[in-house]
Amino acid sequence: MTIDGRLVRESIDPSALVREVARSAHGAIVLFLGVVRDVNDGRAVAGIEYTAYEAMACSELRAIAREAADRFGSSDVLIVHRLGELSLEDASVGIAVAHAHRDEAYALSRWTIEQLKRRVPIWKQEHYVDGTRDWVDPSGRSVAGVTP
Amino acid sequence: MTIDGRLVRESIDPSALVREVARSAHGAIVLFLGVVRDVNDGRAVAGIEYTAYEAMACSELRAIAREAADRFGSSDVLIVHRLGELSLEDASVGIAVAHAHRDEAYALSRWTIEQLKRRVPIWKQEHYVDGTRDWVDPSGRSVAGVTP
Amino acid sequence: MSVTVLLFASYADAFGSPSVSLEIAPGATVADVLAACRQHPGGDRLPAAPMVAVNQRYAAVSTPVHAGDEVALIPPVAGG
Amino acid sequence: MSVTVLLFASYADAFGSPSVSLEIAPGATVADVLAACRQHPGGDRLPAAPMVAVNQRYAAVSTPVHAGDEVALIPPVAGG
Repeated sequence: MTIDGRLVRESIDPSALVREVARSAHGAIVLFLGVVRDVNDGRAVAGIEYTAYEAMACSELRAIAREAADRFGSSDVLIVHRLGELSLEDASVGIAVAHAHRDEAYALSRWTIEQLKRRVPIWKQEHYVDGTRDWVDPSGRSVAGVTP
Repeated sequence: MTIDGRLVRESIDPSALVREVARSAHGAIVLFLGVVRDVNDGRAVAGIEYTAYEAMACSELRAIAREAADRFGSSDVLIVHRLGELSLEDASVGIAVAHAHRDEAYALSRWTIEQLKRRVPIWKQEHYVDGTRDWVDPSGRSVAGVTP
Repeated sequence: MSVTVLLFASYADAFGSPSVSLEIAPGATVADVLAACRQHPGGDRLPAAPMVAVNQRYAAVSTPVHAGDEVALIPPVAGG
Repeated sequence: MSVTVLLFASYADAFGSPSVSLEIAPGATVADVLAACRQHPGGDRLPAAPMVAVNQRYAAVSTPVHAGDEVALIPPVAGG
Protein backbone atom coordinates (compact mmCIF):
# COMPACT_ATOMS: atom_id res chain seq x y z
CA MET A 1 0.00 0.00 0.00
CA THR A 2 1.25 3.48 -0.91
CA ILE A 3 0.29 6.61 1.01
CA ASP A 4 3.17 9.00 0.46
CA GLY A 5 4.38 12.44 -0.59
CA ARG A 6 7.81 13.26 -1.99
CA LEU A 7 9.92 16.07 -3.39
CA VAL A 8 12.03 15.12 -6.40
CA ARG A 9 14.51 16.86 -8.70
CA GLU A 10 14.30 14.52 -11.68
CA SER A 11 11.45 14.36 -14.19
CA ILE A 12 8.17 12.73 -13.14
CA ASP A 13 7.41 9.35 -14.79
CA PRO A 14 3.63 8.82 -15.14
CA SER A 15 3.90 5.03 -15.50
CA ALA A 16 6.03 4.75 -12.36
CA LEU A 17 3.47 6.70 -10.30
CA VAL A 18 0.62 4.55 -11.61
CA ARG A 19 2.55 1.37 -10.82
CA GLU A 20 3.00 2.42 -7.20
CA VAL A 21 -0.72 2.90 -6.49
CA ALA A 22 -2.08 -0.04 -8.53
CA ARG A 23 -3.52 -2.93 -6.53
CA SER A 24 -6.01 -5.62 -7.51
CA ALA A 25 -8.60 -4.14 -5.12
CA HIS A 26 -8.67 -0.91 -7.16
CA GLY A 27 -10.84 -0.54 -10.25
CA ALA A 28 -9.92 3.08 -10.99
CA ILE A 29 -6.72 5.08 -11.09
CA VAL A 30 -6.63 8.84 -11.66
CA LEU A 31 -3.34 10.56 -12.38
CA PHE A 32 -3.17 14.35 -12.31
CA LEU A 33 -0.17 16.15 -13.77
CA GLY A 34 0.47 19.87 -13.44
CA VAL A 35 2.57 20.98 -16.38
CA VAL A 36 4.58 24.14 -17.16
CA ARG A 37 2.53 26.22 -19.61
CA ASP A 38 3.82 28.63 -22.22
CA VAL A 39 1.58 31.48 -21.04
CA ASN A 40 0.51 32.68 -17.58
CA ASP A 41 -1.57 35.80 -17.02
CA GLY A 42 -0.87 36.83 -20.58
CA ARG A 43 2.94 36.68 -20.27
CA ALA A 44 5.05 34.32 -22.40
CA VAL A 45 6.77 31.85 -20.07
CA ALA A 46 10.17 30.30 -20.84
CA GLY A 47 10.50 28.16 -17.72
CA ILE A 48 9.85 27.96 -13.98
CA GLU A 49 12.08 27.48 -10.98
CA TYR A 50 10.43 25.72 -8.04
CA THR A 51 11.81 26.05 -4.52
CA ALA A 52 10.45 24.83 -1.19
CA TYR A 53 10.79 24.87 2.54
CA GLU A 54 11.77 21.29 1.98
CA ALA A 55 11.34 19.64 5.38
CA MET A 56 7.92 21.22 5.91
CA ALA A 57 6.80 20.69 2.30
CA CYS A 58 7.63 17.00 2.61
CA SER A 59 5.69 16.61 5.82
CA GLU A 60 2.69 18.55 4.40
CA LEU A 61 2.67 16.36 1.26
CA ARG A 62 2.67 13.24 3.44
CA ALA A 63 -0.05 14.66 5.69
CA ILE A 64 -2.26 15.44 2.66
CA ALA A 65 -1.77 11.92 1.27
CA ARG A 66 -2.72 10.47 4.65
CA GLU A 67 -5.77 12.72 5.06
CA ALA A 68 -6.93 11.91 1.50
CA ALA A 69 -6.63 8.17 2.12
CA ASP A 70 -8.52 8.51 5.40
CA ARG A 71 -11.26 10.60 3.79
CA PHE A 72 -12.18 8.10 1.13
CA GLY A 73 -11.07 4.80 2.64
CA SER A 74 -9.09 1.95 1.04
CA SER A 75 -7.19 4.20 -1.31
CA ASP A 76 -3.59 4.47 -2.42
CA VAL A 77 -2.28 8.03 -2.79
CA LEU A 78 1.09 9.19 -4.08
CA ILE A 79 2.03 12.87 -4.45
CA VAL A 80 5.28 13.86 -6.10
CA HIS A 81 6.38 17.48 -6.52
CA ARG A 82 9.40 18.47 -8.53
CA LEU A 83 11.85 21.21 -7.51
CA GLY A 84 14.49 23.08 -9.53
CA GLU A 85 14.48 24.46 -13.05
CA LEU A 86 11.63 23.20 -15.23
CA SER A 87 11.08 23.73 -18.94
CA LEU A 88 7.82 24.03 -20.88
CA GLU A 89 5.81 20.78 -20.82
CA ASP A 90 7.71 19.45 -17.78
CA ALA A 91 5.40 18.12 -15.08
CA SER A 92 5.82 20.00 -11.79
CA VAL A 93 3.46 17.79 -9.80
CA GLY A 94 2.08 14.28 -10.19
CA ILE A 95 -0.75 12.91 -8.08
CA ALA A 96 -1.68 9.24 -8.52
CA VAL A 97 -4.68 7.90 -6.63
CA ALA A 98 -6.36 4.52 -6.81
CA HIS A 99 -9.68 3.37 -5.39
CA ALA A 100 -12.15 0.55 -5.95
CA HIS A 101 -14.50 2.97 -7.75
CA ARG A 102 -14.03 5.92 -10.10
CA ASP A 103 -16.30 8.40 -8.28
CA GLU A 104 -14.03 8.26 -5.26
CA ALA A 105 -10.83 8.23 -7.33
CA TYR A 106 -11.78 11.48 -9.10
CA ALA A 107 -12.92 13.15 -5.86
CA LEU A 108 -9.71 12.09 -4.14
CA SER A 109 -7.52 13.42 -6.92
CA ARG A 110 -9.31 16.74 -6.96
CA TRP A 111 -9.24 17.15 -3.19
CA THR A 112 -5.53 16.36 -3.10
CA ILE A 113 -4.42 18.93 -5.69
CA GLU A 114 -6.55 21.67 -4.07
CA GLN A 115 -5.01 20.93 -0.66
CA LEU A 116 -1.53 20.93 -2.16
CA LYS A 117 -2.08 24.34 -3.73
CA ARG A 118 -3.39 25.72 -0.45
CA ARG A 119 -0.95 24.32 2.10
CA VAL A 120 2.37 23.10 0.81
CA PRO A 121 5.24 25.62 1.17
CA ILE A 122 6.49 25.52 -2.41
CA TRP A 123 7.13 28.61 -4.52
CA LYS A 124 7.64 29.22 -8.17
CA GLN A 125 9.54 31.92 -9.97
CA GLU A 126 8.47 32.23 -13.58
CA HIS A 127 11.10 33.09 -16.17
CA TYR A 128 9.59 35.01 -19.06
CA VAL A 129 10.60 35.01 -22.69
CA ASP A 130 11.45 38.73 -22.35
CA GLY A 131 14.16 37.87 -19.77
CA THR A 132 12.30 39.05 -16.65
CA ARG A 133 11.43 36.85 -13.65
CA ASP A 134 8.60 36.98 -11.16
CA TRP A 135 7.45 35.13 -8.08
CA VAL A 136 3.99 33.75 -8.70
CA ASP A 137 1.40 34.60 -6.06
CA PRO A 138 -1.85 32.73 -6.75
CA SER A 139 -3.48 34.58 -3.85
CA GLY A 140 -3.09 37.93 -5.59
CA ARG A 141 -1.27 39.45 -2.59
CA SER A 142 2.34 40.27 -3.25
CA VAL A 143 5.30 41.61 -1.38
CA ALA A 144 5.51 45.30 -2.18
CA GLY A 145 8.53 46.12 -4.28
CA VAL A 146 9.86 42.59 -4.54
CA THR A 147 8.52 41.80 -7.97
CA PRO A 148 10.38 43.66 -10.73
CA MET B 1 -2.79 17.86 -31.61
CA THR B 2 -4.37 14.54 -30.57
CA ILE B 3 -8.12 13.89 -30.66
CA ASP B 4 -8.42 10.15 -31.11
CA GLY B 5 -9.90 6.85 -29.95
CA ARG B 6 -8.35 3.42 -30.46
CA LEU B 7 -8.83 -0.26 -29.72
CA VAL B 8 -5.64 -2.10 -28.74
CA ARG B 9 -4.70 -5.65 -27.77
CA GLU B 10 -1.45 -4.91 -25.96
CA SER B 11 -1.12 -3.42 -22.48
CA ILE B 12 -1.79 0.30 -22.00
CA ASP B 13 1.28 2.45 -21.24
CA PRO B 14 0.35 5.48 -19.07
CA SER B 15 3.46 7.48 -20.01
CA ALA B 16 2.82 6.98 -23.73
CA LEU B 17 -0.76 8.27 -23.41
CA VAL B 18 0.39 11.31 -21.45
CA ARG B 19 3.08 12.05 -24.03
CA GLU B 20 0.53 12.12 -26.83
CA VAL B 21 -1.70 14.77 -25.24
CA ALA B 22 1.02 17.00 -23.73
CA ARG B 23 1.49 20.39 -25.36
CA SER B 24 3.00 23.59 -24.01
CA ALA B 25 -0.43 25.28 -24.08
CA HIS B 26 -1.74 22.77 -21.50
CA GLY B 27 -1.21 23.27 -17.77
CA ALA B 28 -3.11 20.18 -16.64
CA ILE B 29 -3.24 16.56 -17.74
CA VAL B 30 -5.68 14.03 -16.26
CA LEU B 31 -5.23 10.35 -16.98
CA PHE B 32 -7.99 7.91 -16.06
CA LEU B 33 -7.33 4.19 -16.01
CA GLY B 34 -9.99 1.53 -15.57
CA VAL B 35 -8.39 -1.53 -14.05
CA VAL B 36 -9.48 -5.17 -13.63
CA ARG B 37 -10.53 -5.64 -9.99
CA ASP B 38 -10.36 -8.81 -7.95
CA VAL B 39 -14.00 -8.57 -6.85
CA ASN B 40 -17.20 -7.54 -8.65
CA ASP B 41 -20.66 -7.74 -7.09
CA GLY B 42 -19.19 -9.92 -4.35
CA ARG B 43 -17.73 -12.53 -6.72
CA ALA B 44 -13.98 -13.25 -6.84
CA VAL B 45 -12.72 -12.36 -10.33
CA ALA B 46 -9.79 -14.14 -11.99
CA GLY B 47 -9.77 -12.17 -15.26
CA ILE B 48 -11.90 -10.50 -17.91
CA GLU B 49 -12.27 -11.01 -21.64
CA TYR B 50 -13.22 -7.88 -23.58
CA THR B 51 -14.82 -8.10 -27.01
CA ALA B 52 -16.27 -5.39 -29.25
CA TYR B 53 -18.18 -4.61 -32.38
CA GLU B 54 -14.84 -3.30 -33.48
CA ALA B 55 -15.64 -1.02 -36.41
CA MET B 56 -18.47 0.70 -34.55
CA ALA B 57 -16.57 0.85 -31.21
CA CYS B 58 -13.68 2.58 -32.95
CA SER B 59 -15.92 5.16 -34.55
CA GLU B 60 -17.79 5.77 -31.25
CA LEU B 61 -14.48 6.24 -29.40
CA ARG B 62 -13.36 8.77 -32.00
CA ALA B 63 -16.72 10.54 -31.90
CA ILE B 64 -16.54 10.84 -28.10
CA ALA B 65 -13.00 12.24 -28.25
CA ARG B 66 -14.13 14.79 -30.84
CA GLU B 67 -17.25 15.78 -28.85
CA ALA B 68 -15.19 16.11 -25.66
CA ALA B 69 -12.64 18.35 -27.37
CA ASP B 70 -15.44 20.49 -28.85
CA ARG B 71 -17.20 20.76 -25.48
CA PHE B 72 -14.29 22.23 -23.60
CA GLY B 73 -12.21 23.84 -26.36
CA SER B 74 -8.45 23.68 -26.95
CA SER B 75 -8.08 20.23 -25.47
CA ASP B 76 -6.23 17.09 -26.46
CA VAL B 77 -8.13 13.85 -25.86
CA LEU B 78 -6.93 10.27 -26.34
CA ILE B 79 -9.07 7.24 -25.50
CA VAL B 80 -7.59 3.75 -25.68
CA HIS B 81 -9.60 0.60 -24.92
CA ARG B 82 -8.02 -2.81 -24.69
CA LEU B 83 -9.61 -6.01 -26.04
CA GLY B 84 -8.83 -9.67 -25.34
CA GLU B 85 -7.95 -11.52 -22.15
CA LEU B 86 -7.00 -9.26 -19.24
CA SER B 87 -5.61 -10.22 -15.84
CA LEU B 88 -6.09 -8.56 -12.47
CA GLU B 89 -4.53 -5.07 -12.36
CA ASP B 90 -4.43 -4.80 -16.16
CA ALA B 91 -5.83 -1.51 -17.43
CA SER B 92 -8.83 -2.03 -19.72
CA VAL B 93 -9.23 1.63 -20.63
CA GLY B 94 -6.97 4.68 -20.59
CA ILE B 95 -8.25 8.22 -21.12
CA ALA B 96 -5.68 11.01 -21.31
CA VAL B 97 -6.92 14.59 -21.56
CA ALA B 98 -5.01 17.86 -21.49
CA HIS B 99 -6.26 21.41 -21.13
CA ALA B 100 -4.87 24.80 -20.16
CA HIS B 101 -6.63 24.53 -16.77
CA ARG B 102 -7.35 21.72 -14.33
CA ASP B 103 -11.08 22.39 -13.83
CA GLU B 104 -11.70 21.67 -17.49
CA ALA B 105 -9.27 18.74 -17.59
CA TYR B 106 -11.09 16.95 -14.75
CA ALA B 107 -14.53 17.69 -16.22
CA LEU B 108 -13.40 16.46 -19.63
CA SER B 109 -11.98 13.24 -18.22
CA ARG B 110 -15.14 12.52 -16.29
CA TRP B 111 -17.46 13.28 -19.19
CA THR B 112 -15.42 11.05 -21.50
CA ILE B 113 -15.47 7.92 -19.32
CA GLU B 114 -19.22 8.27 -18.67
CA GLN B 115 -19.91 8.56 -22.40
CA LEU B 116 -17.69 5.57 -23.11
CA LYS B 117 -19.57 3.44 -20.60
CA ARG B 118 -22.90 4.48 -22.09
CA ARG B 119 -22.26 4.29 -25.84
CA VAL B 120 -19.33 2.20 -26.95
CA PRO B 121 -20.23 -1.35 -28.07
CA ILE B 122 -17.71 -3.24 -25.95
CA TRP B 123 -18.60 -6.21 -23.74
CA LYS B 124 -16.85 -8.01 -20.96
CA GLN B 125 -17.12 -11.56 -19.80
CA GLU B 126 -15.83 -12.00 -16.27
CA HIS B 127 -14.01 -15.20 -15.39
CA TYR B 128 -14.47 -16.09 -11.75
CA VAL B 129 -12.09 -17.86 -9.42
CA ASP B 130 -14.68 -20.67 -9.09
CA GLY B 131 -14.35 -21.41 -12.83
CA THR B 132 -17.65 -19.87 -13.97
CA ARG B 133 -18.01 -17.03 -16.50
CA ASP B 134 -20.60 -14.32 -16.91
CA TRP B 135 -21.36 -11.45 -19.26
CA VAL B 136 -21.40 -8.24 -17.28
CA ASP B 137 -24.49 -6.10 -17.71
CA PRO B 138 -24.05 -2.74 -15.94
CA SER B 139 -27.66 -1.86 -16.81
CA GLY B 140 -29.04 -4.70 -14.71
CA ARG B 141 -31.05 -6.13 -17.62
CA SER B 142 -29.85 -9.49 -18.81
CA VAL B 143 -30.63 -11.99 -21.50
CA ALA B 144 -32.82 -14.67 -19.92
CA GLY B 145 -31.08 -17.99 -19.72
CA VAL B 146 -27.78 -16.87 -21.21
CA THR B 147 -25.86 -16.40 -17.99
CA PRO B 148 -24.94 -19.72 -16.32
CA MET C 1 -34.79 -9.15 -49.51
CA SER C 2 -32.06 -10.76 -47.40
CA VAL C 3 -30.39 -9.03 -44.44
CA THR C 4 -27.54 -10.27 -42.27
CA VAL C 5 -27.78 -9.30 -38.60
CA LEU C 6 -24.57 -9.23 -36.54
CA LEU C 7 -24.71 -10.65 -33.00
CA PHE C 8 -22.26 -10.10 -30.16
CA ALA C 9 -21.49 -11.25 -26.64
CA SER C 10 -24.56 -12.63 -24.81
CA TYR C 11 -26.75 -12.32 -27.94
CA ALA C 12 -24.29 -14.38 -29.97
CA ASP C 13 -24.44 -16.97 -27.18
CA ALA C 14 -28.27 -16.91 -27.20
CA PHE C 15 -28.47 -17.46 -30.96
CA GLY C 16 -25.46 -19.80 -30.96
CA SER C 17 -23.94 -17.79 -33.80
CA PRO C 18 -22.20 -14.44 -34.53
CA SER C 19 -24.83 -13.57 -37.17
CA VAL C 20 -28.19 -14.62 -38.63
CA SER C 21 -29.58 -14.18 -42.15
CA LEU C 22 -33.18 -13.05 -42.41
CA GLU C 23 -35.68 -12.51 -45.21
CA ILE C 24 -37.55 -9.23 -44.82
CA ALA C 25 -39.91 -7.33 -47.10
CA PRO C 26 -38.76 -4.24 -49.00
CA GLY C 27 -39.61 -1.13 -46.97
CA ALA C 28 -38.92 -2.97 -43.70
CA THR C 29 -37.75 -1.15 -40.57
CA VAL C 30 -35.63 -2.06 -37.55
CA ALA C 31 -38.89 -3.18 -35.85
CA ASP C 32 -39.45 -5.74 -38.62
CA VAL C 33 -35.87 -7.01 -38.32
CA LEU C 34 -36.34 -7.43 -34.56
CA ALA C 35 -39.64 -9.31 -35.09
CA ALA C 36 -37.90 -11.66 -37.53
CA CYS C 37 -35.01 -12.19 -35.07
CA ARG C 38 -37.46 -13.23 -32.35
CA GLN C 39 -38.75 -16.05 -34.61
CA HIS C 40 -35.20 -17.41 -34.87
CA PRO C 41 -34.08 -20.17 -32.44
CA GLY C 42 -32.72 -18.28 -29.38
CA GLY C 43 -34.60 -15.10 -30.35
CA ASP C 44 -36.96 -15.56 -27.40
CA ARG C 45 -34.05 -14.64 -25.13
CA LEU C 46 -33.79 -11.09 -26.45
CA PRO C 47 -34.93 -8.36 -24.05
CA ALA C 48 -38.05 -6.31 -24.82
CA ALA C 49 -36.21 -3.48 -26.56
CA PRO C 50 -32.64 -4.35 -27.54
CA MET C 51 -30.40 -1.64 -28.97
CA VAL C 52 -29.85 -1.91 -32.70
CA ALA C 53 -27.22 -0.33 -34.94
CA VAL C 54 -27.63 0.22 -38.67
CA ASN C 55 -24.41 0.91 -40.55
CA GLN C 56 -22.56 1.27 -37.23
CA ARG C 57 -24.85 3.94 -35.77
CA TYR C 58 -27.53 3.47 -33.13
CA ALA C 59 -30.94 3.31 -34.82
CA ALA C 60 -34.57 3.74 -33.77
CA VAL C 61 -37.18 0.99 -34.32
CA SER C 62 -38.63 3.16 -37.10
CA THR C 63 -35.31 3.35 -39.02
CA PRO C 64 -35.70 1.83 -42.50
CA VAL C 65 -33.45 -1.11 -43.40
CA HIS C 66 -32.22 -1.51 -46.98
CA ALA C 67 -30.51 -4.36 -48.78
CA GLY C 68 -26.77 -4.20 -48.04
CA ASP C 69 -27.17 -2.36 -44.73
CA GLU C 70 -25.00 -3.57 -41.82
CA VAL C 71 -27.48 -4.36 -39.04
CA ALA C 72 -26.31 -5.34 -35.54
CA LEU C 73 -28.06 -6.14 -32.27
CA ILE C 74 -26.16 -4.46 -29.42
CA PRO C 75 -26.27 -6.14 -25.99
CA PRO C 76 -26.01 -3.82 -22.96
CA VAL C 77 -22.54 -2.29 -23.33
CA ALA C 78 -19.92 -2.86 -20.63
CA GLY C 79 -16.77 -1.08 -21.73
CA GLY C 80 -14.44 0.71 -19.35
CA MET D 1 16.72 34.90 23.80
CA SER D 2 17.86 34.47 20.19
CA VAL D 3 15.63 33.05 17.42
CA THR D 4 16.53 32.35 13.82
CA VAL D 5 13.74 33.00 11.33
CA LEU D 6 13.86 31.18 7.97
CA LEU D 7 12.96 33.16 4.86
CA PHE D 8 11.99 31.85 1.44
CA ALA D 9 11.25 33.01 -2.09
CA SER D 10 10.03 36.62 -2.26
CA TYR D 11 10.61 37.15 1.47
CA ALA D 12 14.23 36.02 1.18
CA ASP D 13 14.57 38.51 -1.69
CA ALA D 14 12.98 41.26 0.41
CA PHE D 15 15.35 40.67 3.33
CA GLY D 16 18.28 39.89 1.05
CA SER D 17 18.96 36.73 3.06
CA PRO D 18 17.58 33.19 3.62
CA SER D 19 17.31 33.85 7.39
CA VAL D 20 17.51 36.52 10.06
CA SER D 21 18.53 36.25 13.71
CA LEU D 22 16.38 38.13 16.20
CA GLU D 23 16.50 38.86 19.92
CA ILE D 24 13.11 38.33 21.57
CA ALA D 25 12.01 38.25 25.19
CA PRO D 26 11.21 34.93 26.95
CA GLY D 27 7.47 34.29 26.68
CA ALA D 28 7.34 35.84 23.22
CA THR D 29 4.78 34.77 20.62
CA VAL D 30 4.67 34.64 16.82
CA ALA D 31 3.26 38.19 16.94
CA ASP D 32 6.43 39.39 18.69
CA VAL D 33 8.63 37.63 16.14
CA LEU D 34 6.73 39.31 13.32
CA ALA D 35 7.07 42.71 14.98
CA ALA D 36 10.82 42.18 15.29
CA CYS D 37 11.05 41.09 11.64
CA ARG D 38 9.36 44.30 10.54
CA GLN D 39 12.14 46.32 12.21
CA HIS D 40 14.71 44.48 10.10
CA PRO D 41 15.87 46.00 6.78
CA GLY D 42 13.39 44.75 4.16
CA GLY D 43 10.80 43.93 6.84
CA ASP D 44 8.60 46.77 5.68
CA ARG D 45 7.86 44.73 2.57
CA LEU D 46 6.06 41.99 4.49
CA PRO D 47 2.29 41.84 3.99
CA ALA D 48 -0.06 42.66 6.87
CA ALA D 49 -0.46 39.08 8.07
CA PRO D 50 2.13 36.71 6.63
CA MET D 51 1.82 33.00 7.32
CA VAL D 52 4.25 31.68 9.89
CA ALA D 53 5.37 28.15 10.68
CA VAL D 54 6.82 27.05 14.01
CA ASN D 55 8.63 23.74 13.95
CA GLN D 56 7.32 23.11 10.41
CA ARG D 57 3.64 23.57 11.24
CA TYR D 58 1.47 26.58 10.50
CA ALA D 59 1.13 28.69 13.64
CA ALA D 60 -1.23 31.39 14.92
CA VAL D 61 0.03 34.83 15.97
CA SER D 62 -0.64 33.76 19.57
CA THR D 63 1.59 30.66 19.34
CA PRO D 64 4.46 30.87 21.88
CA VAL D 65 8.01 30.77 20.54
CA HIS D 66 10.72 29.07 22.58
CA ALA D 67 14.49 29.04 22.27
CA GLY D 68 15.48 26.43 19.70
CA ASP D 69 12.18 26.54 17.82
CA GLU D 70 12.39 26.53 14.02
CA VAL D 71 10.46 29.62 12.92
CA ALA D 72 9.76 30.37 9.25
CA LEU D 73 7.88 33.09 7.37
CA ILE D 74 5.86 31.48 4.58
CA PRO D 75 5.18 33.57 1.44
CA PRO D 76 1.94 32.83 -0.45
CA VAL D 77 2.43 29.25 -1.60
CA ALA D 78 2.44 28.44 -5.31
CA GLY D 79 3.00 24.69 -5.64
CA GLY D 80 1.34 22.55 -8.26
